[in-house]
Amino acid sequence: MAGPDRGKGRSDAAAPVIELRGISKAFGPVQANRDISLRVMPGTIHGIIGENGAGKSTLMSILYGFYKADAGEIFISGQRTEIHDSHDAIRAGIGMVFQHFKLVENFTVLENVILGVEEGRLLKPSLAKARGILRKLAEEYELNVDPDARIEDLGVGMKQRVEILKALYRQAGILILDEPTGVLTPAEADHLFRILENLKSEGKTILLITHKLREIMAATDTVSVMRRGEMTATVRTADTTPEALAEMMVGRKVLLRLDKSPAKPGRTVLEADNICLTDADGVERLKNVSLTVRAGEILGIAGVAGNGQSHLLEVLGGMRAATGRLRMNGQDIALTGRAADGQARRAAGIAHVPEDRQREGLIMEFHAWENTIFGYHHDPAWQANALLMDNAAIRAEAAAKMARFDVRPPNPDLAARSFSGGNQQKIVLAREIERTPDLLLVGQPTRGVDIGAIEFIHQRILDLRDAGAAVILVSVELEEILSLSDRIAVMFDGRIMGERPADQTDEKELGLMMAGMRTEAA
Amino acid sequence: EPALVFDLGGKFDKSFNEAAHNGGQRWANETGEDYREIEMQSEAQREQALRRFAEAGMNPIAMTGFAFGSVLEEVAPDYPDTRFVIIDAVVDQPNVRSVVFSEHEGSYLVGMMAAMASDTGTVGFVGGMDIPLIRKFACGYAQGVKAVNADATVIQNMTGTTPAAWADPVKGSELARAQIGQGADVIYAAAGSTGLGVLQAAADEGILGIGVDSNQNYLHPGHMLTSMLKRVDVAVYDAFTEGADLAPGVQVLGLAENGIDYALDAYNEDLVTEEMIAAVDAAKAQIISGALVVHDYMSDNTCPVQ
Amino acid sequence: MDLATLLQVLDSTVRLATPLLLACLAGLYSERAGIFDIGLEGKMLAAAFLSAAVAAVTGSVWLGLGAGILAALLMALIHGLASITFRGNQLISGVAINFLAAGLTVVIAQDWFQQGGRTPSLMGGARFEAITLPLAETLRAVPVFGPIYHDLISGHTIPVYFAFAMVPVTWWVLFRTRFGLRLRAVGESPEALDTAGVSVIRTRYAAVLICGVLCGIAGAYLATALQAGFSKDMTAGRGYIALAALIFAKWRPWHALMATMLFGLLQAVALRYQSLELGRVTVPVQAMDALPYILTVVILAGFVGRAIPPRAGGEPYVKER
Amino acid sequence: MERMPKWADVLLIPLISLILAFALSALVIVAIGEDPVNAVRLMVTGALGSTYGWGYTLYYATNFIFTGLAVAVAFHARLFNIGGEGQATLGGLGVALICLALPWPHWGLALPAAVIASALFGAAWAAIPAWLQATRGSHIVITTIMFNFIAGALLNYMLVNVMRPMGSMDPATAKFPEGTNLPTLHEVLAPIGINFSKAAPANVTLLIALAACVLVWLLIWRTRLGYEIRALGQSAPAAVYAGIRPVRIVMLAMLVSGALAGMMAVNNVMGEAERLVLNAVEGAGFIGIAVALMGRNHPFGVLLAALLFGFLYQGGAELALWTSIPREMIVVIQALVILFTGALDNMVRAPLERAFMAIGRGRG
Ligand SMILES: Nc1ncnc2c1ncn2[C@@H]1O[C@H](COP(=O)(O)OP(=O)(O)OP(=O)(O)O)[C@@H](O)[C@H]1O
Ligand SMILES: Nc1ncnc2c1ncn2[C@@H]1O[C@H](COP(=O)(O)OP(=O)(O)OP(=O)(O)O)[C@@H](O)[C@H]1O
Ligand SMILES: [Mg+2]
Ligand SMILES: [Mg+2]
Repeated sequence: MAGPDRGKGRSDAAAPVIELRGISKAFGPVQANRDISLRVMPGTIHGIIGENGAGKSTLMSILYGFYKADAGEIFISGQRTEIHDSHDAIRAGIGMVFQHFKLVENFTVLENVILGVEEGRLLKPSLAKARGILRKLAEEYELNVDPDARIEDLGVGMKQRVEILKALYRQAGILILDEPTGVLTPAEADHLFRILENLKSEGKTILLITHKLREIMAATDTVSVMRRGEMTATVRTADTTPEALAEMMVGRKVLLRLDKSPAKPGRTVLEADNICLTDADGVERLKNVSLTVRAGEILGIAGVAGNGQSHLLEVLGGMRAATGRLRMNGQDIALTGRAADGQARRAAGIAHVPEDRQREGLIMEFHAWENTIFGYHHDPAWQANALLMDNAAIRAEAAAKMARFDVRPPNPDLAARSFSGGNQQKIVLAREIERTPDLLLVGQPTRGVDIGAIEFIHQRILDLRDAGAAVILVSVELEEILSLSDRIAVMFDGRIMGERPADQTDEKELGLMMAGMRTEAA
Repeated sequence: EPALVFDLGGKFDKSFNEAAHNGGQRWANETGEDYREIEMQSEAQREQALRRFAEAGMNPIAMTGFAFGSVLEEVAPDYPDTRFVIIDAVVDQPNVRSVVFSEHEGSYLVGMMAAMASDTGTVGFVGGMDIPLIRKFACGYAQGVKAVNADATVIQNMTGTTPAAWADPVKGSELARAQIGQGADVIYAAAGSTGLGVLQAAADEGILGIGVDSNQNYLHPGHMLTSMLKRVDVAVYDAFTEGADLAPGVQVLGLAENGIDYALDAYNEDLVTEEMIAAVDAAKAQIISGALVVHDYMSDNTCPVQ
Repeated sequence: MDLATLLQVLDSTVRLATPLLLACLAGLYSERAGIFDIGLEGKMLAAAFLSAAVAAVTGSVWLGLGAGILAALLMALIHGLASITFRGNQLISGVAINFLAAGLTVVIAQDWFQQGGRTPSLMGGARFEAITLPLAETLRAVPVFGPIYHDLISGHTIPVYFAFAMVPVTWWVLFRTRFGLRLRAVGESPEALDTAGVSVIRTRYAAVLICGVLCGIAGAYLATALQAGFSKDMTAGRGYIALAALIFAKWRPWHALMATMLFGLLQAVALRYQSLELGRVTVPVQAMDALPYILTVVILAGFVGRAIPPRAGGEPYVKER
Repeated sequence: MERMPKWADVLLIPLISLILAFALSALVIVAIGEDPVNAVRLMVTGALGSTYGWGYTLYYATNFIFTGLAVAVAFHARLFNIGGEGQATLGGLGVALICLALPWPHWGLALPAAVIASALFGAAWAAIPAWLQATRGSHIVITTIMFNFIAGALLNYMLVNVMRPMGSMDPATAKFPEGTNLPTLHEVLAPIGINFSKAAPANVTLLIALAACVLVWLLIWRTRLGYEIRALGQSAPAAVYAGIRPVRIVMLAMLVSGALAGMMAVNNVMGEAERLVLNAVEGAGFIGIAVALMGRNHPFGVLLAALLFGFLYQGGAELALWTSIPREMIVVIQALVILFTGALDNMVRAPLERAFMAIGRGRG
């Protein structure tokens, strides 16, 4: 049951509505939060920024009772509050919209909203009551959703609304939103921010988590910065600048431009014509995508997450069947059937650094040395004879590769799981780049990677380009796209919206295209 | 020290195996000596059980059931100094005694009683595994029924085609219910512990059951017409008594040898009329004297009556 | 086939379908809550044993029933401990429970009663008696309906009526109550339930324990109603058939009734006829024995309407990656 | 950073689980009024105290090596094959058909033929569940359970209606011809001066089982196929990324698994019974699960676990003979081993992991 109107932020302005003291949380060997303290004032929008893996989600999940902190205290409206589970958090007036939605896919909106706060043992009265309240909330906050729709039939924007409605239905005075805009178009994001303003004017407190500086500057009153599990600073938004925030986020001056020589594009390496893809659920993911890449250039593909970039990369890498036409070095390449798998692509000279190294790029339980041939395990060089593999040779070569790519520790006998994210990524890169492919596909090369490794990885990609390889780079980080690419294509809703030379465009123009707006080249 | 090996139905099937068990117990009680016993859990265990006992020096080793036949054929030559007794099958080895019974004779007698006790003129038979041996029971039974009432109907069902048919009381009771549905008011169960289900259903539905092998009259007093006794206990008792130097060869036990009989005791005396006893005892005498020959199904795999 | 024979076959179908139905509904609660359960067989077996043992000793079938439920609950608790608390593999836990029951029942029965792993036969009040519904005799003469009422509907034991009543009850609980909503939610998306402030662990334990209770009744029915006592392995694969029926029913209560009746009918026919003459072809009894399993495979293969299990089924709920 | 040293994972955890399982079993034995120490003594002398005991122990172990390897190979591809029982049943059918089809002159010829037949039949029985899993996503656990029952019905039909010799009441095939009788360990060991019991059924198939261990080890850790099986087992998306075709690997892993389970029939049908009877597998397919879990899916571990279970089986049979502890006691032990090493793994693992982390921190 939703509690009384606690945490509505009616207390005097000096007292924080949320105060965290000394929160720590470890996941096995990973220290996700270390001795974190935070004060949030009532009736404000408080931003929390930090790089991937900084521990933002973990901290918020602790506040919401989803995880249990190893140490630390929580005060709500000045009162020490034990939050053992989400039930306690809800009672304390906290609502949370998770980065990955927590909805029951085959329930209706209504059923999802009442789950956990039903009135009595029977559903009928609860559903009737919820229907009324939902209608009111919808009017109040421009949050229209069909209460009888099944979640699985809704788009991401709608699902997010349901999550917000869930929180409001529970009369949350404190609303946590974890990276709410990652899956939204700029227009949807704008709508969301209007709602947040609205809620703030009602006296509610909002915690907004993001790593997008622009959103922080535009929407928040106060901002806290997290780095590697620690809270490094809390400042008033009006008193700071994006540059300063960026510096706090990564812990040193951020480089803005890579030292990059101009591209010398050569012959055409890859031509894709009218690639179309419909996934297992019948959703069209790629709609007539066509592009070309030439030797010695980097083609960046920008877009809001979920607009087809990942699928495109998977199609090019042979992980999914699609229709259309693909030519590599002038040769046709199968897009469906047996010859359309990763083995065939590798044979054609395509190397692929996948978006999710832990799920796809590596076998986490394999030794590093086994991982250094993953995908190339059919190479005759690794065979001792017709039947058996030459493990000694693989191990020796792995050690050398790891040394060249500065993988730490350089021990090929450790399981991939035991390396940090950045070093895992280096293992993948070493494997793919050292094949000197004609074409390198790279997805989110620096997601969750520390800043030192980012520079190293960027440099390797540029080196490969300078050695004459073609590169297709997919990243949701516009800055990364802008600093690495020679040409930039923008994807929206499974289509390529347009293409720009990197030195003739900027974030603003790309942002418009990412929102589905066609702009003519300047 | 003798040993006794039971077949799949288990030592306490209240029927065939239990009869053997009783024989062993009687011997143990009378002599104060001990014997070893084991129950089979699966087909594949038979050989190990026989060998284990032979290895351990058990002698004689008795086993219940035709299913040991082919295994014994194999094992017996390996242990020439051990005597084996097999019941219900003939194994031609110098150190084996094969005991077979004239079940058709006893079945004939209980068939007569069934026909006399039946009001509907329809009686039932539920057999265990569908093998010639059980058909021998059925055929003897049917002959007895027809001898009393030539117009009677005998409904016959077999439970299955594998040894599992000896241990499926649910199926037994469903078959019995089906026969009752067709009008049967006396049912003869010759099916090991499957028969327990048959007799249970008969008692539940208020008709009469006829037990087999052991005296099963006590199971459902008032609902058990009689039991066809097959004195497996006697066979086992005799074998144990004769001990390590029992005479091999084939032993046929019938009415004449008291190896077969029908049961009359306190549990069924109210159900069995004077007239029944007179008729059955007369037939028994005739069979013993050879004046009446009950056809043995196994002699030619056919039955003169249905 | 005349009406009387048909009624007899159907009558026997009802008797044989009852344990399947109870076990199937038991599995439905558990699997709808995301806990796969291939241990239905073991729970039934444990219940069959303890119910028969206690009924034999006390002479009261109701005490026996209680004991049977207790035995199945114990097994359910082990499954809960393994798959909820210790987040183990639910399939392996189910396999272990089946073996545990198969072994323990015989070991204990042998020690307790010295009858080769059986209990003594149950008599009188130690068994469920068939009950005659009101007016069964009076209406018997009415054509068609009379025999149906008298032979088919009337004259079963209490657990049979209970099992049939559980079908609408289960439907109602699942789709019309708060508990049902939460139970279905935890099987689809435990994190949604967790973040809605409801304990995943408690909800799942509740489901697993209900499963235990129903399996307990199923087992007690086998030993104290369908038969008169416990014998080794007396469930004879019924737990697996119930599981098959559950998949066949796509985890829905009314479909579960249909599926278990179908499988019960197959058993009834296979029990009664050694082989079935269908026109020219003779279907051997082994084919009828195997039919439930074959049908299940066909359903699983998705050629006849795909069975989609609860989405979080089989996976322990783990927050830490 | 590792949470736990490897030796703890492969040795300490199974050992603790085993101790827990045995401790509970001992409790059960005490509860039924028997003496566990005496029980152990009986089991040890019965199973290991004579060449006769060893002969049965090794005979059972041979069965369990095959079924254990079968479960282990499938498990490397994260396929839980509970169908060993059915696959071994079909293997038996294959052996019986081949042994009875030809007048084999010498076992040396019959043996390879039987190995091939049993492997083919076993693999064929695994193929359908595998194919349904690979292409239709039908859960292999459920389909293999169903196939166990279907195999039972099929064998029943074959023995009752097709293969039973004329005039026999037994639902079993005829005796296999002389030329197919495999040498027992007695005959194998006699030339090197060891007098092994003549009565025990352990036979040359044991050597095939040992060879299978080595081959499976090579397959899993030394070949491309093994690499791909393990990769798919660890991460299906990664396998797709690497161009490993899941359908192919699922099929191959299950075919190998089914073939191994089927080959058990060479031991029990051809080596021991020398004819095919109902339920010849006697639950060995299920014991394979316990064996693979105990052996951590490693062929060497499987070998050790199979010996352990061989010992338990022979020892348990002896127990049933000389005490009033029923043979089902082994089933209880088996259940507890599966429960502790499989389902309650975390109960043992979590505290150990914490302990090792604490030690690690203390040192660091
Ligand atoms: N459930 C979990 N189990 C194990 N480790 C986790 C879990 N959740 C997070 N981590 C680890 O804890 C660290 C912090 O993760 P967290 O998700 O809090 O970061 P974040 O700042 O939200 O990152 P992002 O911007 O990518 O969402 C990371 O190293 C992550 O891998
Ligand atoms: N214990 C069980 N009871 C009933 N059905 C089960 C059980 N376990 C598995 N199934 C069956 O397994 C199938 C789905 O299994 P599973 O959940 O492993 O697939 P999945 O992991 O969702 O596969 P994918 O993600 O590749 O689609 C269903 O068809 C279901 O019928
Ligand atoms: Mg996050
Ligand atoms: Mg799944």
